[in-house]
Amino acid sequence: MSAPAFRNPQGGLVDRATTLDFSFDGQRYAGHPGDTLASALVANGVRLVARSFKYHRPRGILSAGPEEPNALVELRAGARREPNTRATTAELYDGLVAQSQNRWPSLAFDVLAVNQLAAPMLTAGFYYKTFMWPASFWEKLYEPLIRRAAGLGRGAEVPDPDLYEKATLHCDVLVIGGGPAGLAAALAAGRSGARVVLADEDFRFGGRLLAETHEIDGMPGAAWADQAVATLAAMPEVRLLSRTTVFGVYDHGAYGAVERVSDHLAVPQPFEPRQRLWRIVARRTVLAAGAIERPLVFGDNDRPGVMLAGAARTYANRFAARPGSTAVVFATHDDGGRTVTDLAAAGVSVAALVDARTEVPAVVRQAAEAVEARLYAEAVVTRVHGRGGVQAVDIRTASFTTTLDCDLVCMAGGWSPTLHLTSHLGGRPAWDPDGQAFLPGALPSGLQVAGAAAGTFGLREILVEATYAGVEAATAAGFPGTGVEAPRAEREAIDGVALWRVRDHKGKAFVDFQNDVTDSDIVQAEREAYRSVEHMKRYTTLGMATDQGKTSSVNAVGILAEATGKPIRETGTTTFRPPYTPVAIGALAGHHRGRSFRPTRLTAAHGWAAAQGASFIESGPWLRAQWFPRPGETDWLQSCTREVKAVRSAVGICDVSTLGKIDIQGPAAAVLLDRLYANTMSTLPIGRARYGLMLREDGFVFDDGTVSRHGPERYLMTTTTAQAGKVMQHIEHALQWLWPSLDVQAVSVTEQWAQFAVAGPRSRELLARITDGHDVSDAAVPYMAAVELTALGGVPARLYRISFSGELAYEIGVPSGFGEALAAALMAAGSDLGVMPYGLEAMSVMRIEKGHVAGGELNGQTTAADLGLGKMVSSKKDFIGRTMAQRPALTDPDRPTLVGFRTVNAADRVTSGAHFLDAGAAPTMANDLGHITSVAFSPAEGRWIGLGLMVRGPQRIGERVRAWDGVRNRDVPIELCSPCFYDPAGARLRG
Amino acid sequence: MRITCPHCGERGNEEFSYLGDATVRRPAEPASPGTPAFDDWMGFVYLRDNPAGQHRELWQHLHGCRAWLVVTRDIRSHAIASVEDARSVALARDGAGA
Amino acid sequence: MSEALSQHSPLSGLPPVRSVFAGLCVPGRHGRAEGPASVTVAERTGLAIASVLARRGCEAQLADAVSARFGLALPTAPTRAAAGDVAFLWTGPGQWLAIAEPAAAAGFVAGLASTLDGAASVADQSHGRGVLRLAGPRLRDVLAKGIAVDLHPRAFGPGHVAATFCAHLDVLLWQLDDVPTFEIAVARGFAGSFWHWLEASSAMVGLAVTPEA
Amino acid sequence: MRYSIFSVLSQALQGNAGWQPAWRDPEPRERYDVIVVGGGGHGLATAYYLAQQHGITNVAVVEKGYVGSGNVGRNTTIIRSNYLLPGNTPFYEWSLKLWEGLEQDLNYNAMVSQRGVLNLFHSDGQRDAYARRGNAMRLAGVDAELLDREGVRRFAPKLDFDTGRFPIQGGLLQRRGGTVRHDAVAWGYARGADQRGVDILQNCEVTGIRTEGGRVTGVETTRGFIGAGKVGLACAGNSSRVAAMVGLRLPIESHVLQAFVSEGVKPLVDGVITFGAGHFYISQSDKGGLVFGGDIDGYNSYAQRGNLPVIEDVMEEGMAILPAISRLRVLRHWGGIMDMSMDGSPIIDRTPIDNLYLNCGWCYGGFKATPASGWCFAHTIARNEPHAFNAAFRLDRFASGRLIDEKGAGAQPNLH
Ligand SMILES: Cc1cc2nc3c(=O)[nH]c(=O)nc-3n(C[C@H](O)[C@H](O)[C@H](O)COP(=O)(O)OP(=O)(O)OC[C@H]3O[C@@H](n4cnc5c(N)ncnc54)[C@H](O)[C@@H]3O)c2cc1C
Ligand SMILES: NC(=O)c1ccc[n+]([C@@H]2O[C@H](COP(=O)([O-])OP(=O)(O)OC[C@H]3O[C@@H](n4cnc5c(N)ncnc54)[C@H](O)[C@@H]3O)[C@@H](O)[C@H]2O)c1
Ligand SMILES: Cc1cc2nc3c(=O)[nH]c(=O)nc-3n(C[C@H](O)[C@H](O)[C@H](O)COP(=O)(O)O)c2cc1C
Ligand SMILES: [Zn+2]
Repeated sequence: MSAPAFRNPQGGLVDRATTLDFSFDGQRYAGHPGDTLASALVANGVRLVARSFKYHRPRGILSAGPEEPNALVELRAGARREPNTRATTAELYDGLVAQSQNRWPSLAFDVLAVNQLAAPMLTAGFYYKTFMWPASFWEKLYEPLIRRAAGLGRGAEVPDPDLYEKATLHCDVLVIGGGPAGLAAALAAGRSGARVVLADEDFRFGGRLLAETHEIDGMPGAAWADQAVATLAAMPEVRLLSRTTVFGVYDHGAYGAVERVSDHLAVPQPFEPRQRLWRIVARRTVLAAGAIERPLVFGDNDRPGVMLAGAARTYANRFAARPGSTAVVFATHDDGGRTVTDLAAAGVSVAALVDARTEVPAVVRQAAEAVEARLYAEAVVTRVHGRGGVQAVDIRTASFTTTLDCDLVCMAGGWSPTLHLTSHLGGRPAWDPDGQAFLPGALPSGLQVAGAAAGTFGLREILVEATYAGVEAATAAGFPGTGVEAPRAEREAIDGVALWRVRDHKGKAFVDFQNDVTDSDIVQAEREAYRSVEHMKRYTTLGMATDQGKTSSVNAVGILAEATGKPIRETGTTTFRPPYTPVAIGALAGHHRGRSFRPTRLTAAHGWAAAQGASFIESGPWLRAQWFPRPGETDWLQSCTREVKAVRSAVGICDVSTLGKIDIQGPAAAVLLDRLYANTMSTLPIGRARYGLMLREDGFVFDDGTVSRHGPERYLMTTTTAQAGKVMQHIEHALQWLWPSLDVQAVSVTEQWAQFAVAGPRSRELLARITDGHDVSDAAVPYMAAVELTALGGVPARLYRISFSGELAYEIGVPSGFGEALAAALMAAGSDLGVMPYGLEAMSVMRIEKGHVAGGELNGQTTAADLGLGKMVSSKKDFIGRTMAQRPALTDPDRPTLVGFRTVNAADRVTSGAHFLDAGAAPTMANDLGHITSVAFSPAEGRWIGLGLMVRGPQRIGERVRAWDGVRNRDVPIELCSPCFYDPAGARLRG
Repeated sequence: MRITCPHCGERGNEEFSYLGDATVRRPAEPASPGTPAFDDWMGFVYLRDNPAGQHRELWQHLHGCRAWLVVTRDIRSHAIASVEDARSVALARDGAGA
Repeated sequence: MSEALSQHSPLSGLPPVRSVFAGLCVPGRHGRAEGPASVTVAERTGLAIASVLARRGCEAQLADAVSARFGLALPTAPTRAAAGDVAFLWTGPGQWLAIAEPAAAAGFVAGLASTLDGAASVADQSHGRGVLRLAGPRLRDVLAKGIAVDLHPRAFGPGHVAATFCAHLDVLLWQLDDVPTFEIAVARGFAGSFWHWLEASSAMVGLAVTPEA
Repeated sequence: MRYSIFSVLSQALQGNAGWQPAWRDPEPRERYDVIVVGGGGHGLATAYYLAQQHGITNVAVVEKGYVGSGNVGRNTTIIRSNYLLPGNTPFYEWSLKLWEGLEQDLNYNAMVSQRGVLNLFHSDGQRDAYARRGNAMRLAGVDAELLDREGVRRFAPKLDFDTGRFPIQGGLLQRRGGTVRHDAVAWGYARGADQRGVDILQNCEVTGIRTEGGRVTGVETTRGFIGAGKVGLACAGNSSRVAAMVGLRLPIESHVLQAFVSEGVKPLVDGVITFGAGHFYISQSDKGGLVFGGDIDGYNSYAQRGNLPVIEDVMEEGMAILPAISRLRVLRHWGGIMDMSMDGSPIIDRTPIDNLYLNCGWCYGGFKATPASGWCFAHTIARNEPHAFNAAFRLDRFASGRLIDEKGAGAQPNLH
């Protein structure tokens, strides 16, 4: 590992005291803290770092910031591999490993570079015009090839080992960008006492001050920045967020930002996240995001060694790294002068300054003379020589052309304000003909722009403008600023002209480097009628790569305007969308990964069920016991059948706490219930429970459950597990919006009560043993009774004589802190009665045997009549859904209607989701008679039975049809029957 | 999007659930299909102005105070002009006085 | 009503009440172990909790009854009013959560129901909510990872209450003092998920579970 | 000019200077036999089939922006015909059949790619609902397979089968489903229609609809009045606004749906995968970007953008099934305005105004419908009566109750 050959011995903002060891494509290099991967590569003389997307052309480093289109690498390895990482923003750390991407077998020799030979065919939109014959070849041949060639880097193969988190941050003033403008604005706002957040994506505050040789208040810019940061850090209400990109603007002062907490480390510190998503809520915002320099468009302007002038100055000044040995500076802007000066000072010999302007200002001329660089005025670079890297350039002046040797070409094409965030809420940038730049148009409310982002390019003016913006923002947020002094700086030369492309250049002139879009692609798109700027973008894919056109979009608009002959103002830009720079998906997910994706809801007796070896199943957020396997049982059906038999023959207990429970009180409670339910509730006596059916306003069934009356003005409503939340909202809507005068109070008490079904011939006996001697006889607690008593030696309990299973059955509820105790007590007290816990499957078998409807039937597409519940629907009152339920199609006698069925052959198995077909009928839509909603193996019947919705099903009872399940290759003869298979007279449940 | 609940203050829209147009009104009387009164029910259950401009709409502060709210919002820009407690609006609507 | 007895179950020979965070909120350290924990947490058990919903047009009558019985002014905004062992927290228009400390828990809900009879509807929630008391210098940073409400002292202080959303579940949050100390109520069924979020979110600064004060 | 490998070659040799415009930029005529309002997929396809199927070529498509500026140019490009209800399935299957021959028909490569659409399920209830749907598809002659965990693993090995909150239990697969390059659909139909004489009028916003004695006579536009024998509205998210010009109130709300694309990476996901315990779908474009989306934001909107809560939900859902995407980056996200109907199904029908026709209510699902929608709308306009494929998409079904509610969500658009 040799010492970096292009690193200057002094100057810059790198810590030479410490050496960081890193590798690129397996080769080891040295860098320092303060370096980016790009600056370290520059310092080590590495010029070729990537291959382009389409033509696989060799590429180097174009920029020194987030706008980088070329220098994308695969950073890190294995589970932490990050494709498409910009070397220009990746902070160097010891042991960093990076690889070039989109090349094979190697960066230097890339087979797909042959694409360049086909380049003339691969122009804008070529793939829309071919690969069409024969049709079948697309999936088989063309597309697989294209897909393999597409994409740049490779994602990781396995889950990400790192942590992410999200947090919300509120402030009075958010300042986006920590260059001179941002720092000045933050200082001004901070002094007012407002809560200020200053975010900068860089790991060091200062912006261009770190890259230029400006002085502020008589100090070097970087030193002034450090001082400003120190001042801000001392303000209690100011929060400094470095390594934090504000990526998106959302409605009403909400901003998305991502903080790269640990990306400058090999692995995050213990318990530290890799990245943190900040949801920033700001009263006012100052956008001080700076400006992005425009490349110049000339022949082979993509060769390694062709660099933005501002970037060259950044490498020279901030990183003390020489981007080349001999430079030619090509400028349309005063920056040309600045660049030759800084490069020469850094030890780069400057062969020439090529300035496209007819009038080259004195400062620039003097700068060139001072470093003995030849000045070509009114001249352009037409072409670069050298494949793997710049070797020479062709220069054309008004009178002659010449060729100069060099290994570095700097492009100073002028600056475009970084206004992306001003467009996120739909604001369109406005063209400023004088400044030859797009400026922020209509702004998001609460946001103002300062500094280069606002098109103010002179440091002196920027500092004044930004200070004022800071005061203004704080004042608007309620913190009037007092006589704040703006920092002072000298005037600087900032004039330039726009040159969208060099005419009659040789070779390919790239506008969008990453997507390999050239000036002629744009011209061709226009020729082919793709002349709206949005069509041009989509047809050529310009601006659609990972850099989102940061360096290309404005040049492209200029070229398109030339081609259409329309002014730039009318041509406009494409739409800037979030994120400003790409954001890791993991950061946006934060904590909510794996099992933490969504909360899990457990019943009070979950621990008890788990101890019983229950197998659990998701039901919405809840986990519910499905069955309780016993030793020796080989599949769920055995367990389930055993549980059913236990209930039917003795007694079983089942946790039904997940059902929604809503406490409803008030003088008008009965009125409300009558309006919510299709059947009448107002006649329900105290101490009784009643089954109820709720419709949606559109007349279809919404939910079912029971209502029990606990007092003159007090009811308890139960809902299905699935709809509990929806029903609560429905009631609140009714009470607050539909009928605001009804004097009713409703509140969910679902979590307060642990409720168990106790079912089976011996259930009364069992209950008597735990209910503290209360009378639970049939006389005291008749069918559909609802009583309050105590259990377990004084625990207040609610006992409901309701039966889902069809057996003599109860539901008993106790405060949920006693849930496990209740279950344990029932099991202990019932051991000699053969008590058995049962799960959802057994419950489902028994309710199907009884023909009770549940999830499969309550699917939002069924009416009361479809479910055989038509007679429940009252005609004496208005209720939600009454009117719409009368529409012809909802009362059509040919609607599929609830029917039961059993298999003809006891050996056959049926499945839900199968459709009803007549015997011998072909499986066609025309023959479709409906579908099967629920199935169960019925121990009572000794065969599979089920429920379904079938056209005229009830009229066809006794007939044989088929359960056709094409996707599971089943076709089973079944016999239609009443949906109630078990004890139709209901003798057992009344027993 | 930030919605200022008149009871709880400003919150993110993740705390709210949306129902829709607050200008449609549930008819006082049931109606039978085919009758003119049924048209009012169509207007309540199915038909919407969906205007490109100010929209009065029902939200519920579901993950907060659970109050239903009437939000007046320009649905082109999302700019919110007002947020009112729905029950108060409903009482005024029904002439019951808030 | 339930808690009347449950609070005294040890004496009355009832089965023990299983607290909401039982098995989760067990004394010890979580996350960063070195240095003092920046956040401490303890479960508040033995509280009596009730939903109080005003009858239509009875807010004034209710406020009188509450101040007469408990000597506190019923909040009409998201705040908490406490006197002695009893506190009323505003949870929504015309809705409150009444919380009695263990000492006053016996018979609290039943008593409340009869005291407020005609002015409000009361529903017992003592077993339905788990309450954690959290404190510490980094607590606001930790809460900010799940709760989007502005808890900065300028925006939120002792006595303030927020019904809000945290890591995809509903919580009720209130501040007790400037330490700062907060209490958070969570639905029983979600206690496990909430606890997991709290552990993960405070790991960075260190979480100490302390025995209940 | 005809596109082929040969045209590409010969142009390459002449420096690509000879390419012809894909469509003309004509001035509006005084009057057209048919004006189609809306230069999205459906409007352009309608014009194309009016000319190709019905020989009606004096047709204009008027578009307020550029063709494809609406949802056709901003959708997640999933095509499938895995519908449950008889009103829908044959229509979407016809659409899929048209996709299968579209590129040759249009002489434009729209990259119709049938790499399969897999709907994951995570519970027994969901499995049965998918079985019901799969069987309904089979009965309608549509391909459908019910996969178990292992089947899913073979189709998409990178999914999370072990650590998920809602474990994957299986999926419903339609192998003929897939994706199509969104822009190419708009451009291909525009070019095809233009070649058959249709005028495509861009930057021409309809600001009013003229009627006389209950029949339509033309449209007011930002480029002046244009007379028309018949007018067909295919304005998707803007349908209510345009219908209001003739006093029609529609069973439609406009909602914003967001979409996302990641940086381009080497192949990671082959077909289209949808998550059953949330609302999430993902595929990988031929350029390497993961294209994905989730639920609508849930509030009415005419702004083509959404907010953070849904963005975060979508990312959480993506991570829930594909944890390997954690370090990949979202490159861009945007929104489109959807015409959400009250039962989640579309309307292609006549209106109470003579010679005015309506095509709307596409919700999330209208891209896959583009060919059949244009085909049926052209038929409905040309013959003044619906084709069997769109017979159920009636405007009066809300009054009659003949709803087509695939989800059973009821009359609340943001639940569909
Ligand atoms: C983010 C997103 C993802 C989606 N994903 C899918 C998917 O994966 N699969 C799927 O099948 N569907 C999907 N869709 C739905 C699908 O894109 C739409 O249903 C379909 O594109 C609508 O038909 P269209 O193409 O004609 O609409 P559009 O392209 O919106 O066309 C309507 C046109 O009418 C124009 N217009 C409106 N008003 C006027 C006026 N007054 N005058 C003139 N012109 C006017 C508009 O400018 C627009 O160009 C998605 C939609 C979105 C937004
Ligand atoms: N010579 C010229 O013509 C010319 C032109 C433009 C700028 N400049 C110089 O550039 C400087 C402009 O000052 P300035 O403060 O306006 O801009 P700046 O470029 O100095 O600072 C902008 C800062 O914003 C940060 N940033 C950008 N987008 C961000 C985001 N979304 N989130 C977080 N951080 C973000 C950048 O990292 C950068 O640090 C002055 O020094 C000026 O002299 C000169
Ligand atoms: C299927 C699909 C893939 C896309 N891929 C990209 C992409 O690779 N790069 C990009 O910048 N935008 C991509 N986009 C987004 C478009 O740039 C654009 O944002 C979208 O079409 C909406 O248009 P608008 O942002 O101009 O409103 C894609 C869009 C779609 C529908
Ligand atoms: Zn609120």
